[in-house]
Amino acid sequence: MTIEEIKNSLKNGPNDKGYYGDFGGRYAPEILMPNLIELEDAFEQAINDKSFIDEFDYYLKDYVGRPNPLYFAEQLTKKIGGAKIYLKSDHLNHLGAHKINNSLFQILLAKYMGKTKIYCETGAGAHLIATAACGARFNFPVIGYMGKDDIFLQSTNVLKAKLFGAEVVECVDGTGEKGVLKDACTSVLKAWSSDPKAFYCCGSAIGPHPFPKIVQYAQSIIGKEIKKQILEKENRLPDAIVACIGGGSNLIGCIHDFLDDKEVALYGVEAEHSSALTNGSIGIMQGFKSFMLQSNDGSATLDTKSLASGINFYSCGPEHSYLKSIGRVNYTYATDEEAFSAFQLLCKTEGILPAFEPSFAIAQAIKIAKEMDSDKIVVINICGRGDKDIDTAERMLGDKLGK
Amino acid sequence: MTIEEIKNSLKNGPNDKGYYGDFGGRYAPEILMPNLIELEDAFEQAINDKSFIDEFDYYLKDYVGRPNPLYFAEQLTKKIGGAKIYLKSDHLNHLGAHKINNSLFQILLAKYMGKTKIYCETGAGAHLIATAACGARFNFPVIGYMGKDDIFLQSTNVLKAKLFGAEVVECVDGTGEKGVLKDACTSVLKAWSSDPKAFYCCGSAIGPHPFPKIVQYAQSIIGKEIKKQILEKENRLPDAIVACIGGGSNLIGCIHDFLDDKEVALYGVEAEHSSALTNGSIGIMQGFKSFMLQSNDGSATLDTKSLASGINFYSCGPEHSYLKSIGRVNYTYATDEEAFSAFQLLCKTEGILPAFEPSFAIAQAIKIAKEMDSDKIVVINICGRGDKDIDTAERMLGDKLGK
Amino acid sequence: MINLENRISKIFKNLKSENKKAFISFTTAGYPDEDTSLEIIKSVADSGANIHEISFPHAEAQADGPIIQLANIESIKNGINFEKVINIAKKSREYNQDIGLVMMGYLNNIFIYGIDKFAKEVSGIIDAVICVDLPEDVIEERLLKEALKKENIALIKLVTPTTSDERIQKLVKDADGFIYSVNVAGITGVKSAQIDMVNSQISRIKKYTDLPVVSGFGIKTEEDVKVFSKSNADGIVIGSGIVEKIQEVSKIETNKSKIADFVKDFCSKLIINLNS
Amino acid sequence: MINLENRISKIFKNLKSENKKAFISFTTAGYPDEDTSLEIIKSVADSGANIHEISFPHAEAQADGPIIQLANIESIKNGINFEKVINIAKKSREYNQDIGLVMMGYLNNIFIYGIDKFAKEVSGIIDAVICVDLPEDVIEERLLKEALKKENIALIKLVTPTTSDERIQKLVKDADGFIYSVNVAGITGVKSAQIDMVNSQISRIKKYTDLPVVSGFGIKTEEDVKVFSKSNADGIVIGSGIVEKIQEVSKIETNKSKIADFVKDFCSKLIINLNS
Ligand SMILES: Cc1ncc(COP(=O)(O)O)c(C=O)c1O
Ligand SMILES: Cc1ncc(COP(=O)(O)O)c(C=O)c1O
Repeated sequence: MTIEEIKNSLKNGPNDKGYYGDFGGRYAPEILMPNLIELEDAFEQAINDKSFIDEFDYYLKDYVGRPNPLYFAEQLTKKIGGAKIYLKSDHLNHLGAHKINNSLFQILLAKYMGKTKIYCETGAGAHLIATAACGARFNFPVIGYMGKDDIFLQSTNVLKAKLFGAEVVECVDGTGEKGVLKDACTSVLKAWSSDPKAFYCCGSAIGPHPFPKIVQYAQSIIGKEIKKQILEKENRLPDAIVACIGGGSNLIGCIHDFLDDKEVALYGVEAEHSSALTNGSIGIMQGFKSFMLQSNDGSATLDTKSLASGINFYSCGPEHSYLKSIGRVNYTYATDEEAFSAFQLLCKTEGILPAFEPSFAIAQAIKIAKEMDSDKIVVINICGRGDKDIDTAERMLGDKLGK
Repeated sequence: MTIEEIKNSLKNGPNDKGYYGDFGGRYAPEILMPNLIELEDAFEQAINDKSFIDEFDYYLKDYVGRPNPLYFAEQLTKKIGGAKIYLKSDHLNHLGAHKINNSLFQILLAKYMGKTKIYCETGAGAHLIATAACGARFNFPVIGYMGKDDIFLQSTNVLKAKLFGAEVVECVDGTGEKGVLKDACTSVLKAWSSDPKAFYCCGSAIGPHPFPKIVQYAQSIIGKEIKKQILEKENRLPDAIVACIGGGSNLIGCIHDFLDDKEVALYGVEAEHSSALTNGSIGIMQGFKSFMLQSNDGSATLDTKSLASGINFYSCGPEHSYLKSIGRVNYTYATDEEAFSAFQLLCKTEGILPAFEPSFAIAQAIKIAKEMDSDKIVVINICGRGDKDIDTAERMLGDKLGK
Repeated sequence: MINLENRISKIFKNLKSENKKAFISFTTAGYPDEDTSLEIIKSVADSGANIHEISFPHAEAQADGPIIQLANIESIKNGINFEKVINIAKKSREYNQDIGLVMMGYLNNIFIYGIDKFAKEVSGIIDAVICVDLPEDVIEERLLKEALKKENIALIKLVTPTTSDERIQKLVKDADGFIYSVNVAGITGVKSAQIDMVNSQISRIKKYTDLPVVSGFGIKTEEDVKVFSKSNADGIVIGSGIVEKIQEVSKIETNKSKIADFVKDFCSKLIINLNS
Repeated sequence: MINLENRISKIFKNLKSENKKAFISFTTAGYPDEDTSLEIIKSVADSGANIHEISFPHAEAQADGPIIQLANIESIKNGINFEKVINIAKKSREYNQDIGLVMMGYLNNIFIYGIDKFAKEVSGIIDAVICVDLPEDVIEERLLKEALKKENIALIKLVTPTTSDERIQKLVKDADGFIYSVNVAGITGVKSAQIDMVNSQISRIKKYTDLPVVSGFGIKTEEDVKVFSKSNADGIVIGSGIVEKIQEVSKIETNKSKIADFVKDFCSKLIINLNS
């Protein structure tokens, strides 16, 4: 690359104030500022410390089970009748989702910083169990914040977290009646404010700087593997990469290494009723500036809804708002119905049970693959397995499920 | 190896009649004999066909996600304070258990033989979902036989199998009131007898010849990986390998490649109340001769019981009876309480949620590791993940689970 | 000691001379209870059955359908065991010296009892043994065959729809007594046998052996028997059909001899249908 | 146009000359409803409060504890919005020209409303703005500061227990109005402030600035006020303490002016405790 290209690379991440173009930043209360700065410094130091990176790589391999396969979905490809479809298998990671890449990284960072206690927030519970497990592994107490409704919907993840020794705190909105991911985010920031010596392990590419960057860094292993694997298998880059987006960690993880490869089309798929990038406006909440679904005067988020708890989020990571603003990534959404059909289709054609979250990506990938020639290549990130979702699937299918 | 050593190798498997010493054989009704012979021939042909083996290897890598890590359990090792403990991570396989190694192999064999329909039996449901998934992947209808009680206990696996498009048939004993794995085994043999053109995908190293050999062959990938990985990590073989045993597929898979390495102690751990190898007598049922828990006159099996459905089996694969008879493998059992403690310990120390089945192996491994010096090495096969077992764990822990 | 081999040969020879087929009944020892099951065998003998199969129950019977399987489980629950079954056979023989008696079941019982001990114990009592899970290449096949041979007891071979001609040749080579032609693929008492296929299978067998060939599985009702009276079999086996009747009657009747009489009447009717 | 900067300076200058501390009250605009919240502000002004913080509610308030958070949510549910809050500020100013008025809340409302538009709109009305999530290195800090400066409105800086001396120096460098010293690590209304730590934090601040320093978070009751009357702060902020009282009284009382009177009485008592 020329110096000019390096300078213009989309991979350069945020500026020194944490901005991706107009987005991101560090809109944090003063109480957290010293922590965020300490974290930023430690992060920069850690990623330039070979022994730290070696340790991360070691556990990615031996604990998470990476690299996971880039699997050619031959049956699905045949069924759709267009581009060749490959599946990146983050569902095969330890604990069944991409979240562990990030939890592992941040827990190692907490260790590096000499922290002694971990806070985290969670939506579907995937980040909770990943953080609880890594916490157990590295001897940290973990306190997870989770919305009241999500605790109910994803009770098995709560159970797993407790088996790993974590404590789970129920979060509600101001009314005390309901609580989802955004309430967990607000609650955990409050808890961290009250206990600033602790480490806050943020679950997606959101929050005040440097969290979006840290999470992007940790998750970029996905895209690095995709690149290596597709070159091995096809000797060229894919034509499109598709991933779902809630906060945006699995998506940024998939695509970061391809941002400068302009020939690769990139797709981020939100849930219809939480599609901040398509239907939101720019706002500042929970520490960052990004597109969000908010009330007219910016006092509150709008209620969101999705079949998939993990992408039921009113906003998205700031880097995505930036990538939307410059047109590098195509952001779109799928409906619950489309996602649920895609979910069933992958089960039936490939014997792979995706989580509901990546089912939104599958739905979109099917649409685009259908229109592409058979010599084209589409990669879908299967960022989680669907074990957590089968009770809901059963309820939805009822008698159609068969004997 | 000298010719003498090759001749005397314990890896030579059964003789041409399917006997391992006195055990095994093919005690099948005449209706199945032609099928079994056809299967045996096809198996021998397939494993000598490079393209078949290449296909198996390809899907082991890209679909199952092998090789899975041989993970050094540093925290557990510290906690126990004896030998170094390594965990073989078959829990990271697609669908979370070792069973898929075998299902994949047999489904490929069914394809190789031009079969068009698959039957299988299942206990905990791990073999069912693995077979259902591979069936979906290779376009076979799958009909799974499962005991009435197991259907109730492992309902999520039933659901998964149905999402993969499989049909599940409830099996009971003669009374029609209850049904467990042995009833599924009898039922599937009957179903196959009625439809001998179909392929029977047997879930463990049991049944009439050539099933024990086929299953051993497919599962031996586990031990081959252990050998390669431990040599890479420690530059020597382990001092002991420990695995649980129900039918004995994960155990034989782990140890087969080490049978001639006399310096490696091998342990098979049954559940206390289904410990055929410790407390059983020699008998012939369901097509093979082996140790089994049976009534005095051999008319019936005894009732067995285990926290872990997957090892709640009245008998064991014939190769294990042979290995017991010659003293090569140490067969022992753990109690439900010991296994449950081991289960919790692994959760808390390593952030790994094992299935109840391998928890019996962990319990035994802890006992032996404690007595060994710190320069010794023990490998435990974590042959499945515990997602399926957490509801039971919750019930057992009650208030002790914490917030 | 009576020459047992001769008893079965004699039965078929006599039937042949009368141009009749053998009627082979099958009941489960110990069902509905030990005593009644003995009475039933006696009354079946009285009904004129030529050969009777005494099934020794097994809980994991691989070849038995729901009717016989239920009888197996019930009799095991009621305390039958292999020793008691041998006793029933003994008493049956005491009661009737003409009927051919066959013990039928799964190898494990004989294996646990001891092959040689078993052969000696049933010597002079039974005429043949059918072992469902004993193909020719397991060790015990030869051991049992030889032990039985010493006592003039035949080890009966089964031929099924999946058995190739090549296999039939191998099977019949050292067969004894009669050949059991299994009419349907699968388990007892479920599918109905198709006369055409039955006949062609029996023809296949008869190409390679002069032994009598009996036809079993899927023959249950008086109607079935009428149809199969026209087959080329030398005898037919009625198993689930009889056991089902015993199940029905013992639900409403507890008196042993009344149950036995009921079974006798049923068999008598079948026998009339077979050779009319 | 009144020189607003002077109003806050004047307040502190006057208090200093009397050796008194500023009493700074805090209520949530729109709580328990729009009209009542205005009446409350008026009566707080009547009670003799020196400065009043009008909180504009935000549903995801990161620094607010359960008491204020509930008030936020309730007032949003009851239809308050940022425009209406500005209106309340205007009417408050019409009613009383002496009290210092501060608008306090989260950046997003101002950002959405438009920074310049906001500054112009509240010009001559309010004297200062506190923005919880507006550290010095985000773009809007400078933008808002400059827009407000044009209208003689101060952008208040917060110092917390985690703020290092180095950071304090940076923060106070271009601060205005007063410094808000946050007494406890965490959110409002939960932990109690410890006088020793409060004093030492204020001393740390005073090393680097001559601006008045007010002390907030963790001061709720008359007792607390008595204790903090002996602190080295130039004023104290009572937030959750007042909002909690409003919550209590509005559960049993719906008459606006009665609620307002009740709050006035409570503040009066606190003020007496503060400067006695
Ligand atoms: C399986 C899975 N996929 C996707 C997501 C969405 O997160 P992100 O957008 O950060 O990848 C979650 C969040 O919980 C998840 O659990
Ligand atoms: C996770 C797991 N482990 C072990 C077993 C026991 O089988 P085997 O003894 O054949 O390995 C099972 C069987 O279902 C299982 O599901």
